[in-house]
Amino acid sequence: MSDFDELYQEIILDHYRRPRGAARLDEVPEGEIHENPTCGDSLKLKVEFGPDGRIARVLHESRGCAISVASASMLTGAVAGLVPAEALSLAGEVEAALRGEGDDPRGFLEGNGELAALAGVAAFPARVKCASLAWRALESALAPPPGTDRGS
Amino acid sequence: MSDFDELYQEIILDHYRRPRGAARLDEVPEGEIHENPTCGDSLKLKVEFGPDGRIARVLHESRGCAISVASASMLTGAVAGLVPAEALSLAGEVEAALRGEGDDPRGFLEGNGELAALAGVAAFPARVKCASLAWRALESALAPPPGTDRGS
Amino acid sequence: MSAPIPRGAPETPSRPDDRPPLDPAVLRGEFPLLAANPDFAYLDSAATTQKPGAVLDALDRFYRESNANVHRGLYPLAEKATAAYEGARGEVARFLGALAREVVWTRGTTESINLVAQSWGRASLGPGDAVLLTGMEHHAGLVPWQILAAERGFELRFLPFDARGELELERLEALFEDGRVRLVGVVHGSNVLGTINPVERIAAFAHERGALVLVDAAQTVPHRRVDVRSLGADFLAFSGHKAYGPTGIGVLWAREALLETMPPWQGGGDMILSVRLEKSTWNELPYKFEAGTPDIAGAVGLAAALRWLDSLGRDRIAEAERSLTAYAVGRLAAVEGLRLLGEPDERGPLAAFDLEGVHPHDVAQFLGKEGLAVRSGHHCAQPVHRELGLAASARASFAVHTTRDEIDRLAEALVRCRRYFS
Amino acid sequence: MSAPIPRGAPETPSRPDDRPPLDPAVLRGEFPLLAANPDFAYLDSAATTQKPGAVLDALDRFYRESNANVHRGLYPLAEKATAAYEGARGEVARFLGALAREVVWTRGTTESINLVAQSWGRASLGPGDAVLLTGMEHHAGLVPWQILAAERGFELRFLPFDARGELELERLEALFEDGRVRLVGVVHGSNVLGTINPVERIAAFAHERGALVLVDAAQTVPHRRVDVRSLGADFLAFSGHKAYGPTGIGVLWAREALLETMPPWQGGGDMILSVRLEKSTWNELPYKFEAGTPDIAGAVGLAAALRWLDSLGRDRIAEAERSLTAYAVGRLAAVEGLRLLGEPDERGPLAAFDLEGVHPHDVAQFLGKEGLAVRSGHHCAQPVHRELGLAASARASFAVHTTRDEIDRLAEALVRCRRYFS
Ligand SMILES: Cc1ncc(COP(=O)(O)O)c(C=O)c1O
Ligand SMILES: Cc1ncc(COP(=O)(O)O)c(C=O)c1O
Repeated sequence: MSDFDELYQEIILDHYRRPRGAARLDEVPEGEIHENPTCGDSLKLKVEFGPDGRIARVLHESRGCAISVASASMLTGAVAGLVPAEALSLAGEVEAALRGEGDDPRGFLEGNGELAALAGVAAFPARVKCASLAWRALESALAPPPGTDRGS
Repeated sequence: MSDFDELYQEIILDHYRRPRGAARLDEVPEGEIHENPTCGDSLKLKVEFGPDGRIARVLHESRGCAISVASASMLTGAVAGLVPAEALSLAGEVEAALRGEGDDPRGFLEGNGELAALAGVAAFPARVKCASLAWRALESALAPPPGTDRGS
Repeated sequence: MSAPIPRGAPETPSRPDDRPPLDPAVLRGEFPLLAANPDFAYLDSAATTQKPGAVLDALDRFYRESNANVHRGLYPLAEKATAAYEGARGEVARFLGALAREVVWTRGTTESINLVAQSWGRASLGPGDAVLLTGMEHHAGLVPWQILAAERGFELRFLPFDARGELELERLEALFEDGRVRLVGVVHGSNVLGTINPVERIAAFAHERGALVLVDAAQTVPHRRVDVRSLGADFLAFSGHKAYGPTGIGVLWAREALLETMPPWQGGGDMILSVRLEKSTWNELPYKFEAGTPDIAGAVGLAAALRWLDSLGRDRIAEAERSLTAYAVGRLAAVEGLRLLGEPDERGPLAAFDLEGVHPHDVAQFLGKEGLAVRSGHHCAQPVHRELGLAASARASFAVHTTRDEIDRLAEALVRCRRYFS
Repeated sequence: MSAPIPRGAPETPSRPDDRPPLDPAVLRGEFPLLAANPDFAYLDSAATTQKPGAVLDALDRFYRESNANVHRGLYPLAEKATAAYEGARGEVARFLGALAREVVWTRGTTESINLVAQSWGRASLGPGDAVLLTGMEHHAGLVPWQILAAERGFELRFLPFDARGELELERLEALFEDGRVRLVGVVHGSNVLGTINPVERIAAFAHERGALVLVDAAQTVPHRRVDVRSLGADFLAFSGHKAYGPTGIGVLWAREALLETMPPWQGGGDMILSVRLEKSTWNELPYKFEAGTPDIAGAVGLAAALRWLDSLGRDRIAEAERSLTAYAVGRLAAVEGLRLLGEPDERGPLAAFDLEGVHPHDVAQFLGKEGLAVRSGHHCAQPVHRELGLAASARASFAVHTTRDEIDRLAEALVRCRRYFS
């Protein structure tokens, strides 16, 4: 399988064409929209909690490429049922793995269900931002940083 | 004769060792000191007029290299007896000839007495400023430009 | 500052160039990177150009034969370096129809515009003033003014463009009405819409009303004649790396009288006349604006690039690229689901587009694997995209080496790309 | 901003280098310009260094194999360019013992210091504040603060040096007494006196009193280990062209926490996160400070130069140059009528001098014709010369390729030179 084919695996294209958790999120204020400075893509994300404090549902409005939409879509499945601390830790690990960091980034993703499909991203450094966008948005939804105007 | 030997002709070295018109000019105010930004060399210049309005004498206090001191020294002889307009015009022509500009810069200098010795300067663009310093100082002594902080 | 500045003469009036048209396939051979990769179609020259061998040789030769610091050395090698460096300035001046003392070296278009904003702008603009920009400026032509406006409290105004990507010149009257506009910043060739803007008309209009005109010529200098006097510019900026020259070097040209009045921007060596611990005085033009050791080799390389452009003939280049661009526009417009951004009367050699249902990132990635290099993103022109209702676009841009065959490959790949992602 | 930033690891602790000492005569062969001119003694490396073949090859290879604009391209060539460019940043970080996100590319030392003044300084300094500089700063370390002081109304203070060319550290206490000093600017190696200043001690003193420390390392990075953490610097600047790299590229390093708080300086592409017509937001570090297309090839070339330095071994370089410099000082001091400027405890590889009765211009011109390249002038350090009662001096400066034979030729020529002009 070529790098390209691994990047755009069928499962990625499927999540892109039919994103899970997609919604219109007009209520998300401008300041909380996440942008990818390379392309101006944007992503709004909303986390709903259950009475047990666990993540019940994640909704997102993604305006982006196949990789960023698929990543957001897969995120919704991956974090449902987690407590915030678990979700934050997963996000950190996924981002590191996307950058190709850690002992066995590919092994980590492949051990995480559908996220395995993101293992091809590391071969394309320019796309790491695309795949990370939703995870960064999740991090700031769960732990909003003190008022900052930096890129995430 | 090599370029170097032409630059430092005996007549140049003679003017350098025994500069004509050299004087202490403590009365020249700081703002009228001319500087060569390459080396921090400085030159003060004073023009004295006769009753006929002609240049009676030029005095200079030169702190500089052989070329700049010799040029100032030769200037004193070259402009004595001229009216200001003639001196200004000569200064303009000398500066152009030093830069190697005009139809026959070498011929011009060689037709002007001792100034002929400056003909070797054009081969050393970095020394044109040295040789021009006194002439520029003369120009601003005769026609001080409106308050400016530019290099000469 | 030792070497005399060569004088740039106004460009000789253009004689019709009766050489045969340029052949892109032959010119490809002059670019080592392209010659080594015969199947690679580089369609991203608007981002940066590939470099002809003549430029690489000039760079390398400078370091091998003439390398020394400039202006302050008296030994022969330093004189050689200074002559090469100041000679390059003279060549830029000639290329633009300007004087050498009006040519200030910078890193590129971006630094040139920042220099104008931070030197001229900071000294000249305040509350009650306005700067008029077009709605199609590159970020380089916009953000420096935003930063300064926040500091100095002047107003930014915008001249919008219409659906075809043409500036709405009829609005100028109203924008100038209150007499506050002090500067107009206008991109000569838009890097997204392709529009070649009527700078001459805008400049005439602005000058009648006492405003200065800054021209961003990053996308035109490599492709057509750009003469600062006939444009009527007061400031003009371009980048070497987009004009077949090296990275790291660019030019700010400004009218001598303006440069004279402007305060220096950066402080350091070479820009001074005299330095005391408490106060310094400034050097003459253009050195007042050139603090520190400049990109000497870059200047020499840029001059080699402009010489190379002139050897091809700027009118021949413009003609060859005009015809190639018309062909490309036709081929692209015929791709189903493809929308071109902008349909200007006169288009520079580039075409940005939206492919229905496929994100520009995915377009570029797909084309990349097929050996077609196009750019995707907002091309540092977010407001243009926002105006068009897009976040980003894909862009193919052309140069003297672009062939019709490459355009055909592009159009065909786009058809396949759309199929792949839908 | 797409590529992940490689992390610079703190330098590995220095192991003693047990390779044989460097042989300058052999190293000469690695410099194409010197190899082609066997009788030419280049004694002006403090102004700019000659370039080893390894650097020229890296530059040329970049343009032939990897040239594309960075950060915004998705096709393979653009990824290659971005990887080379960000890889170079990582190498600079490792070289300095810093993090890659703390490394900002500039044109050179001068631009780096201007960036600190105009970003950090403009936002942080005002009436009642003081900036403390040493009396031996290069104009690059002085003039940017003079310009800003005139604008912002803060005070400049100076730490003088003594007759030997050593900073009078015992005066620090008094200079800091009123608690107004916010920043100390100190040149690590003086380009005239040769003094290596005790930056570590000054930094510790300043930090205890709440002041920041900016280090001008233009004359030390090429010659010895420079580790930003062990120096205790907050900002550090150097130039590629003085460290065997290309012209047009340099570095500002600053502590991450400082860079975070500083406003951007230049506006344009790449430094933004998002741009609307009326307002923009800034990108993450270090891109916030890098507007426009950078000198991509220059960065790659500088990394090649640092790699080349590391392959020789920085401790071996320091040792070889220390011994060569000691030899030179001895030979020069023995020339009748020659006065060395400065007799510091620790001297970088350079010696400026005054030759009785001969103006430095004439010295340099005379030596130039003998194939000896030395610099004359104020070396962009007018206040130092004024302090010494001189307008200018001549300076010989050394590098890894300088031989004892060249020093002998220099000393002999100086004797003849004095005879010629007296
Ligand atoms: C100590 C010192 N600081 C700063 C500079 C300025 O460096 P650049 O001209 O590369 O900006 C120099 C070199 O001229 C120097 O020697
Ligand atoms: C129209 C226009 N202006 C300015 C720029 C900025 O040029 P640079 O990045 O070389 O400073 C570009 C290129 O990106 C451009 O296309």
